[in-house]
Amino acid sequence: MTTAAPGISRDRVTIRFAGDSGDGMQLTGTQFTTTSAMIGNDVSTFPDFPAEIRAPAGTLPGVSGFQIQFGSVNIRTPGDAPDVLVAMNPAALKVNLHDLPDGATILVNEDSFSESNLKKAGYASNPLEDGTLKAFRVVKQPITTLTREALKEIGIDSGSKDRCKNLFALGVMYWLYDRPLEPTLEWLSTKFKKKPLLVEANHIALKAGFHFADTTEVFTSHYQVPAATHLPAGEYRQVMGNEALALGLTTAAQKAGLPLFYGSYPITPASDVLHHLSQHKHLDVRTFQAEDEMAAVCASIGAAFGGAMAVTGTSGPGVALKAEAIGLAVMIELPLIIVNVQRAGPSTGMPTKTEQADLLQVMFGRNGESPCGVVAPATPGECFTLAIEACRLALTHMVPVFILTDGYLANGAEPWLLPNPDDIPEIKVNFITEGNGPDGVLNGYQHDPETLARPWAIPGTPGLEHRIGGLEKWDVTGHISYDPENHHHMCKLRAEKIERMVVPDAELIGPEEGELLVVSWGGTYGAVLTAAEELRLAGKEITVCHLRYINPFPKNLEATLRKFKKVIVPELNLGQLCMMIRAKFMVDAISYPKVHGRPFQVAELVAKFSEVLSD
Amino acid sequence: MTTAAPGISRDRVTIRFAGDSGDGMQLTGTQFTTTSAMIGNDVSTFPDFPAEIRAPAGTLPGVSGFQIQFGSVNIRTPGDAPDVLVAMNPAALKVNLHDLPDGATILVNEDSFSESNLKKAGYASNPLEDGTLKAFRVVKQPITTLTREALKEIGIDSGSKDRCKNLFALGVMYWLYDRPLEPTLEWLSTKFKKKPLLVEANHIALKAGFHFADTTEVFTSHYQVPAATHLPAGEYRQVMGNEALALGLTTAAQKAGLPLFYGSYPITPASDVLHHLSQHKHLDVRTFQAEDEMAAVCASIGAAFGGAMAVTGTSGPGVALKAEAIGLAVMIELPLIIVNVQRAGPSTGMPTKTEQADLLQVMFGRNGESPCGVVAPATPGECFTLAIEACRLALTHMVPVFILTDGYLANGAEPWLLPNPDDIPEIKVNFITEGNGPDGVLNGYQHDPETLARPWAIPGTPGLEHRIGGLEKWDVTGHISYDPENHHHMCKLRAEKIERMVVPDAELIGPEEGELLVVSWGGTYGAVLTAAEELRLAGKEITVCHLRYINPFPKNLEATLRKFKKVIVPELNLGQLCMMIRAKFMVDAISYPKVHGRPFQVAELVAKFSEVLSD
Amino acid sequence: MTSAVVQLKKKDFVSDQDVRWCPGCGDYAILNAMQRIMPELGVPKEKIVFVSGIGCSSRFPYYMNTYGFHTIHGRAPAFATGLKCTNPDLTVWLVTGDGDGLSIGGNHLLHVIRRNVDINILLFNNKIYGLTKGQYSPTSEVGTVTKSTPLGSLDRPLNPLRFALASEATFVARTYDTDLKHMQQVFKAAAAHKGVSFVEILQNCPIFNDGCWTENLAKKVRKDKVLFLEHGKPMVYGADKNRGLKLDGLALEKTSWEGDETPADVFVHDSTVESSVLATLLTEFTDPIPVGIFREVQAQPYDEALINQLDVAKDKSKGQGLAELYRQGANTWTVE
Amino acid sequence: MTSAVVQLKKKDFVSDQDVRWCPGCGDYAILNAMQRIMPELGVPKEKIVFVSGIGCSSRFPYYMNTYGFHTIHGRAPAFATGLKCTNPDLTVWLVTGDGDGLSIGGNHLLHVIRRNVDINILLFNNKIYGLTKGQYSPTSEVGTVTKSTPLGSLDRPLNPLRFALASEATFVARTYDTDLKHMQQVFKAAAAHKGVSFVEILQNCPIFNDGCWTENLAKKVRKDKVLFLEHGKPMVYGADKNRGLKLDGLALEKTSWEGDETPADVFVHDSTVESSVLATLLTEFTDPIPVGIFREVQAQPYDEALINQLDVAKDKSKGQGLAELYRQGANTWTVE
Ligand SMILES: Cc1ncc(C[n+]2csc(CCOP(=O)(O)OP(=O)(O)O)c2C)c(N)n1
Ligand SMILES: Cc1ncc(C[n+]2csc(CCOP(=O)(O)OP(=O)(O)O)c2C)c(N)n1
Ligand code: SF4
Ligand code: SF4
Ligand SMILES: [Mg+2]
Ligand SMILES: [Mg+2]
Repeated sequence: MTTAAPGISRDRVTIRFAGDSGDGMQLTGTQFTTTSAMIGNDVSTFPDFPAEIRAPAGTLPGVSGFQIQFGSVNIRTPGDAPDVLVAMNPAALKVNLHDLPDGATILVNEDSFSESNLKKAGYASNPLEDGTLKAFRVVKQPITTLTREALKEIGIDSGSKDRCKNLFALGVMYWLYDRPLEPTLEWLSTKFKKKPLLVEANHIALKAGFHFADTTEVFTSHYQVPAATHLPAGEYRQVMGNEALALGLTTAAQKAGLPLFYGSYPITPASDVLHHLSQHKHLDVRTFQAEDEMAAVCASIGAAFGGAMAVTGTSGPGVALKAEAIGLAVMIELPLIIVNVQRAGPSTGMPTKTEQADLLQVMFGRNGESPCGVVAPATPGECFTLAIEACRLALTHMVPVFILTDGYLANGAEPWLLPNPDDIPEIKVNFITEGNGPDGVLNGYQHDPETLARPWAIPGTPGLEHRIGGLEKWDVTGHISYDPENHHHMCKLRAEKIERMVVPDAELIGPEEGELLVVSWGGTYGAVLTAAEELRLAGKEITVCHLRYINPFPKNLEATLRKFKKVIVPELNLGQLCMMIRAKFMVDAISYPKVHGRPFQVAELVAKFSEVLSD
Repeated sequence: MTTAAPGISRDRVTIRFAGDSGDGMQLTGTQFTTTSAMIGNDVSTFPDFPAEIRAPAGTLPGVSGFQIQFGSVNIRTPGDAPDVLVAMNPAALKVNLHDLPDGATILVNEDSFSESNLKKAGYASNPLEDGTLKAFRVVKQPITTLTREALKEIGIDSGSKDRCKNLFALGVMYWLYDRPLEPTLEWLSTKFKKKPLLVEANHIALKAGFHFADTTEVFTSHYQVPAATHLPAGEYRQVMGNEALALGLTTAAQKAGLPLFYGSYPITPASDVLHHLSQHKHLDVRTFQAEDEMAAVCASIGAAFGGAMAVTGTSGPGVALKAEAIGLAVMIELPLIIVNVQRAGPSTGMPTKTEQADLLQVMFGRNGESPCGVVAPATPGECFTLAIEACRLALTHMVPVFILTDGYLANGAEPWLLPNPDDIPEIKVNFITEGNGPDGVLNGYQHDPETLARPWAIPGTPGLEHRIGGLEKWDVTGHISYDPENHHHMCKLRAEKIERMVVPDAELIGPEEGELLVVSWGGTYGAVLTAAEELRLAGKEITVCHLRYINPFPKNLEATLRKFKKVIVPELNLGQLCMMIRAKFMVDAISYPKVHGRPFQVAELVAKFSEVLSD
Repeated sequence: MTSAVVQLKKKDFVSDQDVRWCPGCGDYAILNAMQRIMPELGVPKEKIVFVSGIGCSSRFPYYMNTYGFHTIHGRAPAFATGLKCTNPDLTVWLVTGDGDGLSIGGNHLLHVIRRNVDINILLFNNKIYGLTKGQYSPTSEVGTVTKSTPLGSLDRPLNPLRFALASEATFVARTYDTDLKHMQQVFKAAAAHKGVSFVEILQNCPIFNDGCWTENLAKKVRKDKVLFLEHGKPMVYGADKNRGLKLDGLALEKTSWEGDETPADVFVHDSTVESSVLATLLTEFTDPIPVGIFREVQAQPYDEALINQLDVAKDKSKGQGLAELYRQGANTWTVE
Repeated sequence: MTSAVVQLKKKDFVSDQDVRWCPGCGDYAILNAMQRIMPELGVPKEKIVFVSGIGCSSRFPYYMNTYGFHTIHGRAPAFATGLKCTNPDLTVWLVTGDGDGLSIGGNHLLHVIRRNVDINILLFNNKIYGLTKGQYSPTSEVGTVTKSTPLGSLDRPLNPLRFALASEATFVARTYDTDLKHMQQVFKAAAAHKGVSFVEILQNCPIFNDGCWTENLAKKVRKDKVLFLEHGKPMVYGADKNRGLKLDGLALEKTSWEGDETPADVFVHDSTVESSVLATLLTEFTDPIPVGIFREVQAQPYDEALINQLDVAKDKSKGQGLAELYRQGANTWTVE
């Protein structure tokens, strides 16, 4: 976007708020997003917090950012590069500058460009003056001063006044993109219900920013981004991936008529799932903050043994710690959901950054042959749907199922059409209440011929007293067995259980055969789709096959792969899905690996796909 | 073997001792093996103990077995099926009977076939009388009575007398295969040094067995198995895999001039490595029995940080628990050896049984992209050589390296030509004692251009004080970095370190190109080689490529794979190496998976290879 | 199908599995004691679950004809917690060993105890790793020679009861494998306690650590080397009941007397004091070794408190369901 | 290159890394105290290692210009053990938090303490998970409302010192972030102790648990709510030094008096008694809260004992090398 002509209508815009951790950028971004969504835009967001610890004010590691793409068209990513950057201090400018395209607009809080702040940001001279920003349209305003001025009548301390400056900046942006103030005004009234002075101060700051932009001529024009027309009718809200996941899990348990048990140990970026679920207690959700990840998963397996819809959630390092116990769940054939909100590794890695490098870990990271189901939502909202799907699969086949999301999905948000709970089908549970063997005895490992599920005989059921454990089992009876043939049979049976899962065919976007097939999975969906669309519009033959089910693969995958001359697999890892596809289907798929700790940019995908197409 | 003609010479014989856990079968088998080796036979053994807990005497789960193949030719496996079974009680007979080929000889202790023992073994009628054994040559003798009789003059209690019956049986076997008694007599003298009466009793029992067989005519003939001629000259001993591994680790540390630190938590079948190393203290070996596997690996990494040759050892479930910490070792680029003595999984599985199903776990079982080296010895004796190799690779490249063995290698034994320590090359260590950066500062992540090793600056070195940890590092400086490009670069660099390892080309046994290539790894070596040899003798075109290095693969693997019409990968898992090969080389390798909890039989491999060859 | 509780007998609690401990193992007696008290608890079989980790001791569930879960090494407390949170109605027994419970599982044991989850924990202490064939354990004395410590172990042993007390255990007791009656008493008291019950059982492993408790428990010395604690009773022991413990400053000292009358200064055991100091003091004794109930205080169990929270939340929510949940805390808008 | 120990100053121990704790975090003061005492220890910089787990507190090593190892969550004790066994000459400090040390790391902390590895452990207790943005921790009181416990936490808190005592700690102390002088004293005493030293530091987290210690430590109340333990001195506290503790049976009771003379029945602190009962008793107090050294007894450190074993083994082996090792305990034979 350039701000050349006045009154222009845009079909999509990307903006980024950036400031110090204490500057309230996440709040500002969220408000902009909600308002945009409420006026009918499609939106997608990408919050980018600093590393775990709050750095001292003004430093580079302390910078917090929030990017939003909003539009009247289908918005699938938070945007590659911002049209507008709001930079609340020099550090925020410095950290974000390299992401800006030439001609982008930068709104800076001039007040913060003090000598000491410049130094903290590592600027030798003032970038507002030394020509650093000549490629951009810079709008510098003394936002702090203006905010103080607007609030001079309000009886709160000056620290509290200064903390309102983000709302001033938000007001400016609301004017620039012609957004109503009411949703934010209302939200503020609720949030500070108990502190009326703060409500007033924030209201004034927001309005002041809006009016300031309106009356001064700092921007030559403002923009309209009309409501999107592709969104189905209905009631919407914003939802982030972790919250959608929590809602999905609770829904699944309700639909199965089971209590939900969620055992977890806090870890970035998965903790919010625990936080959300701990607010669902009225729907029989039992959250357990365990002493560590091993206790979390084991408690969940204990709950599964007891007949709960058992879930455990964590991020990659936590999955490593849970591996041994997940192997037990495989062996005892109990339903279990393991949520892995991936983050950048190896080891502690870059814990606040996103990545997809745990796929092979969840596939193979256990001793012995211990197959689990694996599903991967493509968008924040889909975390809801696939959480339900994962529960259905786990309960139907009596197996552990992984849900693989990532930091990008977890914290990203999108408009979510509220489902009608009545439309969501019930989930059948394999409880058994009477002996299924000779003389009414329990055959605990009598497998259903279709699903290969074993019966779920939970403690409390008279007459079905039995013992299970991690030692190999005789098929049918479930007693301990060291028999060679039986072991081979059981290993294959456990693998077959996963193969038997009924999962929908993979969605194909684009022609059903042709030049180039892009196989993607998880949170890269939006970027991959947008890139492919762009290329198709440019006349290229390119199709996307996005996988939401990875173990088992959808049945149509093999045939699909064989219908294209080339196959490329873009992933935020060093080629993990690609390896699985090559091994399984003997298709010479090309890997496009990226481990930057952040989502794909549409542009880099377009470039890579074009290159492969023209090779 | 059939016992048709007298005085026959055999080039290979397989016998199995089986009895109750308390019957001393492991001791008996070991003595037979040692004696055979000492008279020049090549030998290979397979002990098969009952599950972890001692079952009550006389029951099926209490049966303990020990199989030996010995011969004048190259003996690479413990043999498929025993020529002779020694069965000390009905349970031992029942458990082992189905492994016997028609015509095999069974020596049974008639005394133990009491009604109660028959019942414990689940025999409705006496198999010695009901025709069950009609396909076999049964030699039934009242071994208990005969032993008591022989010992009637000795002043020890009758329990102790009865415990000598295994030596009576051993004496019989020594006569049958024309073995000297002296080695065992001497061994007994040392073992019971402090109990002369026991020495005497055991000596008498052994001799009594020998003379009994000599004078009575229970066997129509006895056999000679001449000394092997293919064994290189030198001093030999028997060695089991776990012991060889311990010796190799200690040797490597000495050759690198470092203390050896071994952190471990007991687990079957890896505990013996700890037991052996704890006897190497005089060679600066520090063993640490940790509170759990996580503490074991973390203590080892702490030791590596401190400059030790750090090793941690366990079996599959323990590797699962160590996964998180191994990721840290990858990130901090310190040398670390992880020993995985594989056992049958998943979960607790069949802990005393062998399997190769942890390959993908050690390759991929950690969060994020965290590559490690992987080596796999082919025989018990090779555990020594590859332990040294693994240490060399870890120290040269500053990376974690897995040694994958299994229960079969760990407890199996073979004659081992004692190495001359002086012939083993020293191992260079990357210690740094002065700053390598500007102003004498430490660049902790300055990678060697060839090996990609980083310098090892250990605490205690003046001037090199620095901090490391699990967060992503800037290349060169080693400071914390959240930079996207650097992260991608470092992920690739860590992978490249493994690729840079210089490993020998894979050994090819058979023609260099042709019909069928068998790619095998680890402990299946002997069986695969023997099967292929058998087929080659029968005129088939078949070659074996046995991998001792799995990450990285030997450089000649790819070219080799492409020179054969068909490739088959036999493994004691559901196709793990096969998957890696297919993915990496796009070679449509056929998997021959077997998860029986026991080694391949030569015959089943011959059958499968023939089938593939004639397809 | 319902089960008639009243008629249950010991044999109803014997499972169809062959018992696979070594001949002479102390675990047999413990199993026997447990099977004997089962019918007396008045709990139907199907409501009883035995959970264990890995170890010889952890085979226990296989032999009980109740529900049973032989989990993985050291983690039984976590499994039991999840199970109780799912169904607080169940009577859950947790069987662990000195290795399973205090080595790999120390952390989970600590936390299940401090949470006061309403389960009964039995720690079989044979001061050795039995199942892995004889390595020293966290309760082995310094200098113990085992397969992994040919020159003697270096680590100072833990005292399981002191550990449990520091973990804020509400019920702490000790018994031993050769006293069937005492075991039964202690097990029944543990079962009766609401909240976590922690019981150390001194157990012999004839194969790898034979005689590990004979110093106190050998028939000949037992009377003089064991102190049977009884709430409200003076701390008297000895074959002739003429020895005892009395307070001296912050210590308990041994004392003895002639005649039948117990002196007034012999300390009277009180297992119900809130402070854990007396119990801690008693754990320091090895001669005589105290057995019986060290401590027994009341606190709300975790599982009960959890269910209370659910109930309160349900009440407050006034029947709100999924539809309301989807809107909870969010702004919504409508696309026409 | 050698370093001249005598001339080191506080600034020599300040690393080049920007300190990244929140403004006002108690960790700053602790760092300050540590950097101040460093030169006084007489240990060259290169022989000092700070090892930590994960948490705000565990960032500590980055700010010390010594060797440092920021490991993984909860496992620092194990890393420190391996390091000390490799090089017992090093002075190793272990920094952990209430979550890192008592939640995920409880087992390792227990075992490193019972082994008496010669390291100094600092547990920063802010009763919250700081780094993961505010969930309750094992030291949080029942009913604590956090992100993960909107209706209040249910688990009963652990007392870190009681935990350390039950783990057989040989040195146990407590200090707090707002008393620079006291912290320095305690740190120096910890450093001087041979064997494991365990120090709890009461620390404020202004962001997620502000004021978690104000009940005792707020300037206004501090004098009346803190008891400074000193070995050999009576347990006296209060702004006017006219309050104290005296023994009553097995309990310590509060007492107060008029005038300057401390009554004779005020209990005299003895940190060197072998029994851990007095120290345990003191851990039960929260008003006043005792700080200072609770317990300090001698025992051989694990790392020292390990090296002794190696030495003995070397002596015994009389220079046997690899060639002899290969033959150790085996029959050999010769193939010609
Ligand atoms: C993860 C894991 N590590 C190690 C083991 C091996 N292991 C099984 S039981 C055991 C110790 C058992 O000791 P204890 O708990 O005292 O039980 P006991 O056999 O003495 O009754 C060990 C180390 C295992 N099964 N799993
Ligand atoms: C295996 C693993 N699980 C979880 C986490 C997330 N995590 C990091 S620090 C922490 C708790 C920190 O609390 P505490 O030790 O009290 O330190 P504080 O931040 O309060 O100083 C958690 C749960 C992690 N880093 N690794
Ligand atoms: S090894 Fe010891 S504890 Fe285990 S069953 Fe045998 S006697 Fe009992
Ligand atoms: S979150 Fe709390 S403990 Fe962590 S740095 Fe900030 S103030 Fe300190
Ligand atoms: Mg034990
Ligand atoms: Mg904390």
